[in-house]
Amino acid sequence: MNFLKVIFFVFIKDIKDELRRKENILSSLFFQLLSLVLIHFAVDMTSIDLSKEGAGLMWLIIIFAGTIFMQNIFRKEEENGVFLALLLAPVDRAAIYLAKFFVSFIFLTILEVFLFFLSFFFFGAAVFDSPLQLLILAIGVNVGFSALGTLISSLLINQKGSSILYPLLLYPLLFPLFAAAAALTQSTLKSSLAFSDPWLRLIILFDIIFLAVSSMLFESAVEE
Amino acid sequence: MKEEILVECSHIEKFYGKKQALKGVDLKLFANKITFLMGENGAGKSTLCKILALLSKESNGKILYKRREIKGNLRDEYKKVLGYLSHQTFIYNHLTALENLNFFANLYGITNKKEKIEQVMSSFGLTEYKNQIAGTFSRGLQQRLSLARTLLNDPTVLLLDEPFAGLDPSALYNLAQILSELKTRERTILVVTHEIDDTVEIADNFIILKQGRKVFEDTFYSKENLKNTYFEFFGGVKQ
Amino acid sequence: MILKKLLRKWATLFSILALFTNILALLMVFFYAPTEVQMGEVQKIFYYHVPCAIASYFMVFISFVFSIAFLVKKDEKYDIWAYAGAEVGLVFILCVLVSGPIWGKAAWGKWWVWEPRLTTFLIIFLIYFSYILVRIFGKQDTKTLKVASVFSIIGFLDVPLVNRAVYWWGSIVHPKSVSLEPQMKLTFFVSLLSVIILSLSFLFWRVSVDERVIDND
Amino acid sequence: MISHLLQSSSKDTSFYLFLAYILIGVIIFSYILSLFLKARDKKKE
Repeated sequence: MNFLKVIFFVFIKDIKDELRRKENILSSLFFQLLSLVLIHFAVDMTSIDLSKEGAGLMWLIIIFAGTIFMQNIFRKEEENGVFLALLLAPVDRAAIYLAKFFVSFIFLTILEVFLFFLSFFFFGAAVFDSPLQLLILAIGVNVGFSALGTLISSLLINQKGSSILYPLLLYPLLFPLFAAAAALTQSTLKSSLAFSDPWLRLIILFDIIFLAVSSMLFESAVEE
Repeated sequence: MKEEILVECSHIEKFYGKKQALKGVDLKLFANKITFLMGENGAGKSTLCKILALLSKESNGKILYKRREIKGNLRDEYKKVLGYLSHQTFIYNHLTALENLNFFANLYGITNKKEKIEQVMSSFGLTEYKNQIAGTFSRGLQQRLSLARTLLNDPTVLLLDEPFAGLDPSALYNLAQILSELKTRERTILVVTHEIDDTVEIADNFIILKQGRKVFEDTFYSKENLKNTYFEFFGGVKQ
Repeated sequence: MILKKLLRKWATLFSILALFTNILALLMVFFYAPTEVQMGEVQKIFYYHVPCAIASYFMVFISFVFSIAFLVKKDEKYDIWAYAGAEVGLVFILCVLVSGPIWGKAAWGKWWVWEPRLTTFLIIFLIYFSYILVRIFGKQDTKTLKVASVFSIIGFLDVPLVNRAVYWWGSIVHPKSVSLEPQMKLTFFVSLLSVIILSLSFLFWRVSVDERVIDND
Repeated sequence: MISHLLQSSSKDTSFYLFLAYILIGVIIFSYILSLFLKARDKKKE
């Protein structure tokens, strides 16, 4: 079965299932609003200054909201043991991984756009000063975040204590990505996103390495 | 003419850490035949069935499909003609019956998809439930959808792991009839079960596994004969 | 499975070797190596702090290599080595994370300074502690071994990226390795050798003690 | 003694030197102990 077609079929099925199931996407979107309100009371924050610590705070919320979504990306395969049916089919397993990766990527980007809008509305974050820059940065971060998030989610299918283990395994690995994201958010407001910026190159390197390695490892990770 | 062997596995072993689930099992599945694989729980029946379905990797030993070892791109070719059914239904609860069948038909790259889906749905009485969410189906209905899904790619090798578990008598009889009709047209069917009931009548030959070893293999004469042989190994009350 | 007798032989050999070299190294550190002029005696922590860091990278690399071997060959004996490598590596990471702040306290008066090298080791500790958690959660079933191996691989690949990010993030730089006098160099070489041998003896010993290693009668 | 240990910024650095080596020793020997215990459990098996 042709590789791209398989990715497309699994992708479409997942999107249909996620939209009909709604629990994952709604709970992560809601979580973002919840975190902003909590932070407002916790640190008495009335405005988010993206050029200072506000940026790091935003990415922190995105890590947690993204986790809520990506942790359950294989939940539909756990019901009725459907994951076995995917392994049975004569398809390349990297294609299944990449389809799930694109689903996480799309929804993660939606989460981020929503969060940027919320932070603008509630805290006047200077999101619209350079929206395009932020979007490019978000896409760069989402690739790495979804690549690892999807792989670790697949590792923990039907595993005991998976909901506890998931953040513990994922977060230490994401440190370089989110250090770069926080640093770049602060700098994108002043100067434009230059390719020569070492942080940007770190993000791109991170994305390439973990997308490639994950799709290779997915095959051996899921085999019984 | 000598019956054609579709699937053969030789000296299959499987280790789980120090425990050895399969201790060198040889098995032949003949065309147009239903083989029953029986044994107590933990004899390694399901493990062997999963290995035949390439869902689990054997520690050592070989599997042959039409006398060629299943390796490299033969894996995909074998998977195209493979059907596997277990007590799990492999159904997406949030998709409708049609969406489920459509997805798997796409995955298997079935050419005349529309007719094929219509055909399996009608043969299992699912047409009227076509647009209903699969999660709302009864156990029997889900079993029928699951069987319909398995037969989508017209498999020549059909592996069924405890297919009769949890079915009411009429569904049981129904399934047994379907299987006996299916075995024609160059198909081979393997049924893994640990119960001896009326469904055994449809068997052509049967194999008994005990603690990961094949202890008996023979053609099927009668339910009595099978029961006595079975109890010989598992110390039940003799008829 | 690996022959237990052979392993036991290697473990005892390396343990005896480690005992002597470490005693020699400690003697040299406290009595032979001259005290460094600016930092004073506390600089002598360097002789074990840095070798422990090198040993943990070495052990973690072993775990990385054997994890790949396990995924490719699917033979459990590689997994035993991968687990041992990560566990021994974690022990030496702990040594680094203990001796580092003490040196920091003497040098900068604060117990923890978010300077690049120590922060890197803190994150490596988080990664490999999660590795051990995976093992603890899943006990011995085969899926857990796969999860641990995959995690060991991506964890190892993450380390250089963590390193880069930390260096660009951090402002305070690690005390530059001050130019070492010849005796200092010799002491450092002996202590490095002794720590590496100690890590290898732990590795062989840990593998021989793993319950999956059967006695070859 | 503990409070002295935690806040003292005095320059008697040799104290920290011994503290560091003692703690490293504690970690190394507790691991050796755990290996012994594991070996003993295995022999009992």
